[in-house]
Amino acid sequence: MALDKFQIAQRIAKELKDGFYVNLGIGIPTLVANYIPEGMNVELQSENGLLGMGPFPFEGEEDADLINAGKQTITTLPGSVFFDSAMSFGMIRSGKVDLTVLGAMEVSDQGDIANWKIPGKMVKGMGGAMDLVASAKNIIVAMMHTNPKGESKLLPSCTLPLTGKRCVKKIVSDLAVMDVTDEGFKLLERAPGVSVEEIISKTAGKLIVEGEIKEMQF
Amino acid sequence: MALDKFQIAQRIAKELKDGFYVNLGIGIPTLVANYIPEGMNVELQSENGLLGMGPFPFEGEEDADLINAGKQTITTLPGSVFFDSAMSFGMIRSGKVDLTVLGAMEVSDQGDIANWKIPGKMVKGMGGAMDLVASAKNIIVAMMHTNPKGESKLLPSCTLPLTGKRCVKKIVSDLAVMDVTDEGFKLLERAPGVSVEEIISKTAGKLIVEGEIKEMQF
Amino acid sequence: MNKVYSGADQAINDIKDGSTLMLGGFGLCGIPENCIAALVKNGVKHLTCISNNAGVDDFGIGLMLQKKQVRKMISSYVGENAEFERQLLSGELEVELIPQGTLATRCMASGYGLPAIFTPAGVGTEVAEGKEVRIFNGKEYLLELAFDADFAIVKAWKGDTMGNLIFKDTARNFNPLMAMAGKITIAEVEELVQPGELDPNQIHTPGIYVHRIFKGTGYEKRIEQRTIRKKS
Amino acid sequence: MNKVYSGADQAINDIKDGSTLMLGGFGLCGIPENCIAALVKNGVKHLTCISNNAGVDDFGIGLMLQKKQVRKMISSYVGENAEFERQLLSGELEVELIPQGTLATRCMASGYGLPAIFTPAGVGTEVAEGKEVRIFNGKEYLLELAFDADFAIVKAWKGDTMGNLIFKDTARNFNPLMAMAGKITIAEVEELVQPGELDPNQIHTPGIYVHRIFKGTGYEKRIEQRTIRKKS
Repeated sequence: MALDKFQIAQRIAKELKDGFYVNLGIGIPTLVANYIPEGMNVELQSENGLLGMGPFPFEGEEDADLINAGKQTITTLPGSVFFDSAMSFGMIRSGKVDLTVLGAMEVSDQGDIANWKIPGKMVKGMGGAMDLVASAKNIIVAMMHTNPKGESKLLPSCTLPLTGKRCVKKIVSDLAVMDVTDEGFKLLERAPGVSVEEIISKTAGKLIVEGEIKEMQF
Repeated sequence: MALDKFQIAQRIAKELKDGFYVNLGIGIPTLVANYIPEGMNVELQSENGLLGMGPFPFEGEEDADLINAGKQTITTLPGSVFFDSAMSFGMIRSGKVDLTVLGAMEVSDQGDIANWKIPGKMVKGMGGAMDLVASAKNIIVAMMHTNPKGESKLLPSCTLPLTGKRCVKKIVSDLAVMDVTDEGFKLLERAPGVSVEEIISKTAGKLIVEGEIKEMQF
Repeated sequence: MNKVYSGADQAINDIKDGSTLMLGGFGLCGIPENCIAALVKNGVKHLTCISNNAGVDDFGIGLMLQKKQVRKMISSYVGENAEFERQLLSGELEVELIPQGTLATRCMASGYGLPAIFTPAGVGTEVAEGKEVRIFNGKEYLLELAFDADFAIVKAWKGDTMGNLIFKDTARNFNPLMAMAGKITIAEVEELVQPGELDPNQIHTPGIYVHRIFKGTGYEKRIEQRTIRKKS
Repeated sequence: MNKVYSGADQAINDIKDGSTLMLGGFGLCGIPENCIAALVKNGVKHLTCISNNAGVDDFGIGLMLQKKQVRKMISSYVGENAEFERQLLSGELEVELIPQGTLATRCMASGYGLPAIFTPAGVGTEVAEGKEVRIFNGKEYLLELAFDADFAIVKAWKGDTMGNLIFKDTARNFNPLMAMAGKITIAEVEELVQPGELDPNQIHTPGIYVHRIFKGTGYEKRIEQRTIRKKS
């Protein structure tokens, strides 16, 4: 069965390592924070100027001066630091952030990503997404494998305006875990109960399937 | 009579205006701080990372963590700020420092300055001088008109390696106050008792003398 | 040299029609509420506003949009604003979208006297159109110019009468960067103190960058996305 | 992920012959005394040292020069050091002089992911030789590349176990800039505290830039130019 958004987040959390500095985008990526293994030290960076982001505040303890990049009220953990937006993107551009997780509308089998603009619709802006994808050492995309019409979002090339080129390293969808390699998407794991055939049929871009593809472990 | 170094500093102090941020180089320029008019608000910038430099500390109150760009122990005044070296030169390069006063070995009538290197001698380095001269809106050079051999230090072009090109705006020497114009040095004032003829004879670069040249007032 | 102004009305009084303004803040966090209110009251028009966001319909820069005071917005993200969308679609308003890190760094570059930066953000996208691309260590970068503004308007937590500023939490965001990039920088602060009351080691924006300062009043500090958790 | 080291010997233990080191400090102010002593004891050689100054004969980097551990110095000012002069004239030591603001900004550029900067410092001088000159707004600038180092070694006043650093007075200088530019950054601090003990608004160097931290001991803090005034 296809994963729900919580399971996608849970699977991505398995990519975390002790000592990682991580930037989590809005949507499913935000949920990854709930699955950081006990005892593992992972620091969350919020590009509006915070390292050491904590959970949402208890009711009545919200502080308008303390928000994340999604403009949500948050808290900080011991050892947190505030900085300005230039230093924030400085640490992103200089590769100090170990992992960036973000959503996508489309990803190409070259690792291009489109997630900011749909022609004909009001464009809200790229925010920090273009900086993040152009800079991160390691980018994981959290996404649904297909759009609501059932069309593949993993394409030979993106049809929407790009956010960044050749930057996505790994994709965790509701159906599969894939690396993005020089030769295309490489299938690594499938969602429990989802067949390799289904993944192939729902992947429009080049998909490499080699050997036995195991089910994801949680 | 030619000015001594204290009088040069005193004359330069007359160029200060209320609210000025000023960087004073090592040597005669440092002495300018002693002649800031009572009640005038002038903030001294030290390029090692301080705005709001105060006088030397009283004996026993020296702090090794608190020095100026000449590595001298100093104090701070109320409202002072510490910052790193990049921000320090940032405010210099972006023209926020209103006036820079520094010494020179040679100045050309085009406003070139040489003050860091003598061929054949051990080169100690330019420190912050090249940044300062390339960036400052307003540079006053404090210098002796001639070298110990009696040779002019105000030249048609510098013989020593340059610190910066076309940057000096004004010179206060022991003999005269001069602007640096597109046409050359323009004599503005002479030291008390020093003749225009003496200044002309000791200025190797082009010197413009127009009208009556008044004696400096202190 | 007195930098202290009586309030927002006096501090923004000489801003003329057609000026370019930088306004600090991220979303509604750390925005110069007092100056925005004074600009709305004053009615100055045809403004170019450089700000990461454009406020919401009835708060922040949204208030200036309602009064049609803004000709052009330069931002990284302009969602959450229906009036903005209407003006944009009708052609009354122009918008230039810039990656957030590029926006921040171009402000900083101005305050650091760096005329341009190279950034990888936007390489291979429509943001790169017409821009110089240059390769350093095998990676492509865009040349982006520093930018300044006629006026930078920022909000700080504490400030002293010499213009030294301290920001609080994530309300810092673009404020110290824009403070460095204004030909004239206006700072509104929650607490205005005398020189020497702020720790000189802990000042975020040195007063040399700030031309006018005043104590703001009545901060609403509206929250855009109130997210909470239950006590268990 | 433990960043806390027992002391300088352990923190610098894997620095190999031929490494490039950045060392914070201005003159003798804010230099990493403990790490320098450990490097002298350890005897590692053929080092390239990037530091604004080269210490004095018997303190700071001067101690490493005495032991002939340095192959090349990259600095803005290297006076006050007779042994330095001797080695330079004899050809044992190479020196590259860089304008101070350029040195500082090239370190910062590295930590900000900016591959190069444009600066007016050195235009028209021998520093410009072989460098690209570019005109922005009618003014000439040199293209200067960001630089990093195998190890950045800095001295802070306070730090926490996550690597967050606070500097004191003018001992800040190059330290936070170099801290951002080290492939591995080692920080020695006068006071090492637990996470949460430092005010998150007041940290100069976020721990993300710092890989190793230890509590230094026995700081001599030698004064180079003791200048005083008399009580009147």
